[in-house]
Amino acid sequence: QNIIVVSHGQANDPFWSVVKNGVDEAARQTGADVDYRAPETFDMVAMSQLIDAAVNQEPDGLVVSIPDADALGPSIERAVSAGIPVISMNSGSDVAAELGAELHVGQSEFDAGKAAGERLAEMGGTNALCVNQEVGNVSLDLRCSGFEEGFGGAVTVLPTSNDPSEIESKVAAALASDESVDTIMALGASTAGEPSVAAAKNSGRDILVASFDLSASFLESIVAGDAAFAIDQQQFLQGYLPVVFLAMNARYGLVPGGDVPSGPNLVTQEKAEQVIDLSAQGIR
Amino acid sequence: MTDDTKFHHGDAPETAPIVEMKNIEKHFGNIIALAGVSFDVRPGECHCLLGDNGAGKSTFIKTMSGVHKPTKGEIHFEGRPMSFDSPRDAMEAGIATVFQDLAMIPLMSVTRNFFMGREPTKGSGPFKRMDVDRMNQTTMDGMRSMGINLRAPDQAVGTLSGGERQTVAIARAVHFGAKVLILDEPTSALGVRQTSNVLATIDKVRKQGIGVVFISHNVRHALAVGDRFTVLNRGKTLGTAKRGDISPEELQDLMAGGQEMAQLEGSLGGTV
Amino acid sequence: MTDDTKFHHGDAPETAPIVEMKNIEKHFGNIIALAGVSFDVRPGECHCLLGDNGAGKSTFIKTMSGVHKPTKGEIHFEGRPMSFDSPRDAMEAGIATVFQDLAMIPLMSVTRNFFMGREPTKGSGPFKRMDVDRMNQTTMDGMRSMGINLRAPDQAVGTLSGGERQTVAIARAVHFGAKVLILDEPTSALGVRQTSNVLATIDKVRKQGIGVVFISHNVRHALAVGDRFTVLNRGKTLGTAKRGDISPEELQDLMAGGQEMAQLEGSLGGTV
Amino acid sequence: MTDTTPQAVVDERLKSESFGARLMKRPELGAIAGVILVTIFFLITADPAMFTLSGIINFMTPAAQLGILAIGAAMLMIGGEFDLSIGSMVAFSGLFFAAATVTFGMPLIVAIPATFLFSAAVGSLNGFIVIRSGLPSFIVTLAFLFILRGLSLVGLKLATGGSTQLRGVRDAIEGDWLAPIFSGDAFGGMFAWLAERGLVETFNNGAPKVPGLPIEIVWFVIIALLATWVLLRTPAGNWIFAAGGDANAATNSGVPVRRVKISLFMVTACCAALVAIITVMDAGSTDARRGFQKEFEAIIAAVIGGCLLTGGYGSAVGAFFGAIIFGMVVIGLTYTGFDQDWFQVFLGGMLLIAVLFNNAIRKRVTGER
Amino acid sequence: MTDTTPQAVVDERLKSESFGARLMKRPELGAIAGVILVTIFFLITADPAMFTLSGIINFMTPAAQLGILAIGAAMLMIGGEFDLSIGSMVAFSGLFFAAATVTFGMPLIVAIPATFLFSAAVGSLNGFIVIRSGLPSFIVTLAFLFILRGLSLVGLKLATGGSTQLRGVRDAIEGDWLAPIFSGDAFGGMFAWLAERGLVETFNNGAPKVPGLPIEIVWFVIIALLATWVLLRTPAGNWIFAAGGDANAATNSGVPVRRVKISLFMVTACCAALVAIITVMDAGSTDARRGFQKEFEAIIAAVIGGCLLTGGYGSAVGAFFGAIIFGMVVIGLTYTGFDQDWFQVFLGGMLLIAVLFNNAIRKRVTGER
Ligand SMILES: Nc1ncnc2c1ncn2[C@@H]1O[C@H](COP(=O)(O)OP(=O)(O)OP(=O)(O)O)[C@@H](O)[C@H]1O
Ligand SMILES: Nc1ncnc2c1ncn2[C@@H]1O[C@H](COP(=O)(O)OP(=O)(O)OP(=O)(O)O)[C@@H](O)[C@H]1O
Ligand SMILES: [Mg+2]
Ligand SMILES: [Mg+2]
Repeated sequence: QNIIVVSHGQANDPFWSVVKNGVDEAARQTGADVDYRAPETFDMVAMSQLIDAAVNQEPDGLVVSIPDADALGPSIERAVSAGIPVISMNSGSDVAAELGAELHVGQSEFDAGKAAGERLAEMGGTNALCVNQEVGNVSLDLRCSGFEEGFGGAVTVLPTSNDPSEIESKVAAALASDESVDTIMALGASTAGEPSVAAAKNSGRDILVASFDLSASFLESIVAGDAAFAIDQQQFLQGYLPVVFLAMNARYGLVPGGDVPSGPNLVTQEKAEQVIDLSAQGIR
Repeated sequence: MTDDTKFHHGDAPETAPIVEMKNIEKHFGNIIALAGVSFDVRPGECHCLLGDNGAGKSTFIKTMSGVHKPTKGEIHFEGRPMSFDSPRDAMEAGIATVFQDLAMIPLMSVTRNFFMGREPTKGSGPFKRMDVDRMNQTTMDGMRSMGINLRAPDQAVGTLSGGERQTVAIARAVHFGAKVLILDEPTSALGVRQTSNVLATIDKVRKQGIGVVFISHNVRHALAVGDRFTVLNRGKTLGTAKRGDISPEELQDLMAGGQEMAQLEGSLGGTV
Repeated sequence: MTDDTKFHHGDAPETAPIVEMKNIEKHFGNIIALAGVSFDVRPGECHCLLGDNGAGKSTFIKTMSGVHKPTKGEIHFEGRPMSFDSPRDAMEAGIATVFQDLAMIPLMSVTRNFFMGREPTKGSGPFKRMDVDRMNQTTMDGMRSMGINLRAPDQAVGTLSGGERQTVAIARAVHFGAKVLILDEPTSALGVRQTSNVLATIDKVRKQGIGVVFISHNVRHALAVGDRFTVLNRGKTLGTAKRGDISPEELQDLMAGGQEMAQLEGSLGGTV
Repeated sequence: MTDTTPQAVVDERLKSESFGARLMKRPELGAIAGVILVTIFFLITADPAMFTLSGIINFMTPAAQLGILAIGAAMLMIGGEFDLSIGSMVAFSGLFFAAATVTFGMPLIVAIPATFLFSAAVGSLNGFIVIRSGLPSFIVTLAFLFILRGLSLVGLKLATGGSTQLRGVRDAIEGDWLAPIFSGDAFGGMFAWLAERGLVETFNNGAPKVPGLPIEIVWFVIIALLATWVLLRTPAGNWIFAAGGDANAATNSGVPVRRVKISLFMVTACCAALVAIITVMDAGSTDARRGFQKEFEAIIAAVIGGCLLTGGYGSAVGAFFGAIIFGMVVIGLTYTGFDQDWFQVFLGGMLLIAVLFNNAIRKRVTGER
Repeated sequence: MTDTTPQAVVDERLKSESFGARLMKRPELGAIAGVILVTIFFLITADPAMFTLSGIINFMTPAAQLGILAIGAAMLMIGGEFDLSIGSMVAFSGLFFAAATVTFGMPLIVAIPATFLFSAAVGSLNGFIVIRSGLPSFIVTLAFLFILRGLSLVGLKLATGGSTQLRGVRDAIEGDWLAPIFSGDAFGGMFAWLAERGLVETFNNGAPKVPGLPIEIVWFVIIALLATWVLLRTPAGNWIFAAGGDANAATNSGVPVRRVKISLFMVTACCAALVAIITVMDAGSTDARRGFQKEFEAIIAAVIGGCLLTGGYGSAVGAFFGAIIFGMVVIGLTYTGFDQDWFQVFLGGMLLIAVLFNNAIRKRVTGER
């Protein structure tokens, strides 16, 4: 079988590389011929063109993420009308059915953010930074606004680049200029999370640091108590399951009857130790 | 003016000057290139501007053709005070210039350089376009009349020889020179035949009532076509003489700023 | 060779030539710039290369100084066949050139341009550095000996006047010319005093046993310093004459490619 | 004397030149060799679906969107300047347009001219600062890259009340008579007719795979032709080459260099606005990342197409083919079996090979060096 | 005659020039005005913490990392070429270095020279292709931007078995005697001593807030001085200016232009490798996105510092200050009370104002136009 995955995350993005590992694993296990495609930046127009390109090849199944239903809708509908089974993953749970997708595997970024926010508020956070390494990337923006809603307290979005030393400096600057900040929410563990931990440590204050996604170093910080927790969507499953489902569908006509939530899953001090190795291999 | 010059001042104008420049000064940062120069051109005359290297001749004619704004001084054009904001203004007033650096674009073709800024068009409305055939024809003719046979009008100027390039600039200025034609060392890179053509051309346009400003280091060329001679030295005028009032040797002496010249064997006559 | 030339061929060499070029051809795409030119320079002579605009003089000397590779033909340097890969090779062999376009960097200072590619250093090991004072001094002296008083050695070349810039190029070549000095129209932008200095300099270096190749459109300059005269026309040699075997008028006629020149009034004597 | 006929029509100093050589000398055609090379590569490696009608249209669509920007960028580069703000301009004028239609409910006949006017104003501001300050356009337009991108974010949050995505454009322009000129597919009737007759592939359900020619492709071709006409056949074109070749010499020869450059900045901004309008209408939404790095890609396409970064040389047709090469390589990988991890290696390698090949062919044919 | 003393020392054609004017004419010092302006701006608007010792070190650290790249980029730009691959080069040589230490367990004395050698080889490949093909370096190094970035990803996955982050560098180099030269803080003893005497702010527990001077700042200063020495005082510097000013004229005057340019590509690549080594050792890990867009920021810093994109003009000290301006503006906003959504608007605006101010001051002081 031939299955194509089109997502909005680049192959070198730590989060999406795990998704892709899931895809590859599923391809290996099912023996299906799977291609993973993504635009070079968060670019909905380019993504819709990639979906079109995929549809032209008339695959046996299509996996897409849907961060912008307006922009991607027509392309997905075209796939559906061409008779290609579509499964959506990661983002787009609210619109997947409407657009004709079989089901959705994933977790809403907004909900994950909200869960994290609630947890940090519980842990005593009152004034938070949301470190966003790619402002304008809708899924990251959603994480932040979900967090804002769940957290309840004051939240400042700190826009940064992808550069760890710049992030560390900026976080340090933000901590220095506002003494009341006691919480940091990073939107990516390896890019934003690790430097945030370092900056928090250097500030000499007691600061709650949490992050989306996992990275081995960040998990070590959790183990060491320098960071509170990481939010894991188990995105490996977001890549793995849809491919397996579509392969099953193509082979036997089997498909699950409802959406599959892949997260959220808070990785705290107790659990962190076990996942470090998996994370270092790009599975979590 | 210094006292020991042998110069006679030019007579009072017979006709009103087209361009009159009074006490022009030009400073570049802390460098004083012109320290008060006065000069005028009348219709139908060839006024030679002479002087040693670095005397300020090019800087002076650049203020006349709108490239530089003078730091001090007045410019009158046809009697009215005038200040050109750009070379385009000066051109539209009828001043055409051959600059010493030629002002050509090496990557562009001969024809495109020739008409740069003043392209003839045909058609109208949205179909108005350059009249390429006429442009090519005019260019080839203009070059031929200066003694250069171009291989093709679309050769890039950057691949022309030094003299060919200079000829393009001269032919262009002659073509567009309406009232005043300024030539900054036009013959420096030209062969003997082309030089004699250019000197003949100067004579021809002067007869049509155009005022010519001619800069040269060659005394013999200057004397061959000039009606008046103004000598600059270190940013100042040494004075103006009329044709016939000054001998080649005197003129050459003034152009050298009065300094001694190396003694040469060989067939150089009185002048270099 | 055409038959009606009045040229006498140069005599057999008294000394062996430093550079000898045989049947050089050079094509640029479909343009034939040189169609077989032979030429040589001997120590202590000034060999003039003359010809109309676009005849191929500059292209020819560029093949001699390593800028162009000839499409066909042989180059012998001090008797051995030689092919220069870059101007640097030619320079290291002792050939210094003043190119017609001068090969200067406008944004750099006079001194830096003067020594570009061959900077004198002082100190050693990691402390080896340019000897800036000596460089400045040499530059100012070199310029002064050509008759130009620079304001300062760190003025950018781009802000010099045309003649000043040309003088820098000449002074540079004279300073570094070890065996052969090639001058492509060196006096075109120079004032009378500077010109006479350059001609005197040519005479001086020739006496030191350096071979000089001198390109000019000025018959009088060529005759003043030249020992032999080679005339090019449309990419071919018309022949070589020795000094004294040819009159100025004949030479000028050949330089114009034999074509008629415009008739001029004024004080031009037999030559333009 | 050999030469006694100065008016001679045949010049003995010219070798005869092959037709190919004459063609390849034009900067317009330099990029063709690259297009052919890339096409051959994909014919061998890619799924045959790539070169069906729908496949071609599929890679031509991004190529056309990029190409419209690239042609603007190429003209500006020929005129000797850069505009790094076009990518952000796409986002910003997209926001402007979306807000005009959705938030203020303007009809297209008002919203579209307003968007163009507005973009042209920003473009002329760019140009004005460059001209007046004499600073390199790189740094000035870079500042606008950040400013416009930032304003898009702020504006979006304002227009949507906190989100970075503004949606609902498709509903807002529903039924507007101007919409078909800027969105959707042209010649839809023709394609349906062709599909009926089996001349266009159909999906299993009988719908034509290609509903029509995406409108951006039509715009792309029109703009390429127009730009070529302007560059090669009008005085303005001559001024653009002159201004880029040597601004000083051009001014001294009477070219109104300032006016030319400011106009070029406005044209480039309008190209960005056009792409913004087309993509916003097609996507039905806009977000803060639209057009991200498009300035970069546009310059890449222009350079592949033979434009010199130093100005004064290049062509619109070159940028046209440059955009097609880039579009083909980017989308082409989808049709091949290569792993996505290798995408960038592949993209870089293809670009390098395409331009090296271009160059080698041109030198070969024209006999340079 | 007025002039009878040709050897006259005082030339009547020169006006006297103020000291300030002479200073400002140097491209090195042009960017100082911008630094002062930006400093004043933040002194007024930002939290005073920004200009404490720890605050200054905080913004100088990214500025230094950027600055090392910017000085390399500036030298290359002066030499008339671009290198768009330095950002990717940071990622790639970071990977090389991390793999050498972690995967192959090499000691630093082997790993560091190997990394430099390797980067220089890639740089010279860049240069070689540019020189041999005659293509613009923009397009060639752009291809390497993609290729190296892609290879970093592939290499990382290979080295880690699937992750995009390679870690464990800190453990691998633990105790290596070369480590303090490339990581951590210099002059730690001095700072502790100063803290004891209350000259450096301390935390409540008495530890100095600033443990030392981050090593990249030391490198930054050393490299800036070295580059300035080379550019202004050595023949090589003269050749760089000549090669960039007019490659043709330089070749004709005997400058070995090809050799100069290839060496510059190697130097730039080595600067990238140095940044990679420092950041990888500091962070203890490397990932596929390291150095993303750093090529761009390096060029920005060089241009702010007065380098011309067309080559032949600029200075290392200018790039030094350019990097500081850029670093200060990027980090500075965090210290102010502005809404962070406005970050990019602010960044663009500050850059524009800084360069406009630079320019205005310079023109003013030197009396140009
Ligand atoms: N832009 C500038 N900046 C600084 N100095 C300048 C500038 N332009 C000209 N100068 C100086 O002004 C003086 C006069 O230059 P100008 O070009 O007018 O001389 P010229 O009389 O034309 O000489 P030539 O016969 O050599 O062409 C020169 O000494 C030159 O160095
Ligand atoms: N790179 C090039 N490409 C194409 N044609 C060229 C190139 N260089 C020179 N030519 C042509 O070759 C011919 C000879 O040029 P060259 O510069 O050698 O002439 P020249 O004898 O030096 O003339 P002048 O006295 O005007 O300097 C010219 O007709 C010119 O157009
Ligand atoms: Mg002059
Ligand atoms: Mg010549």
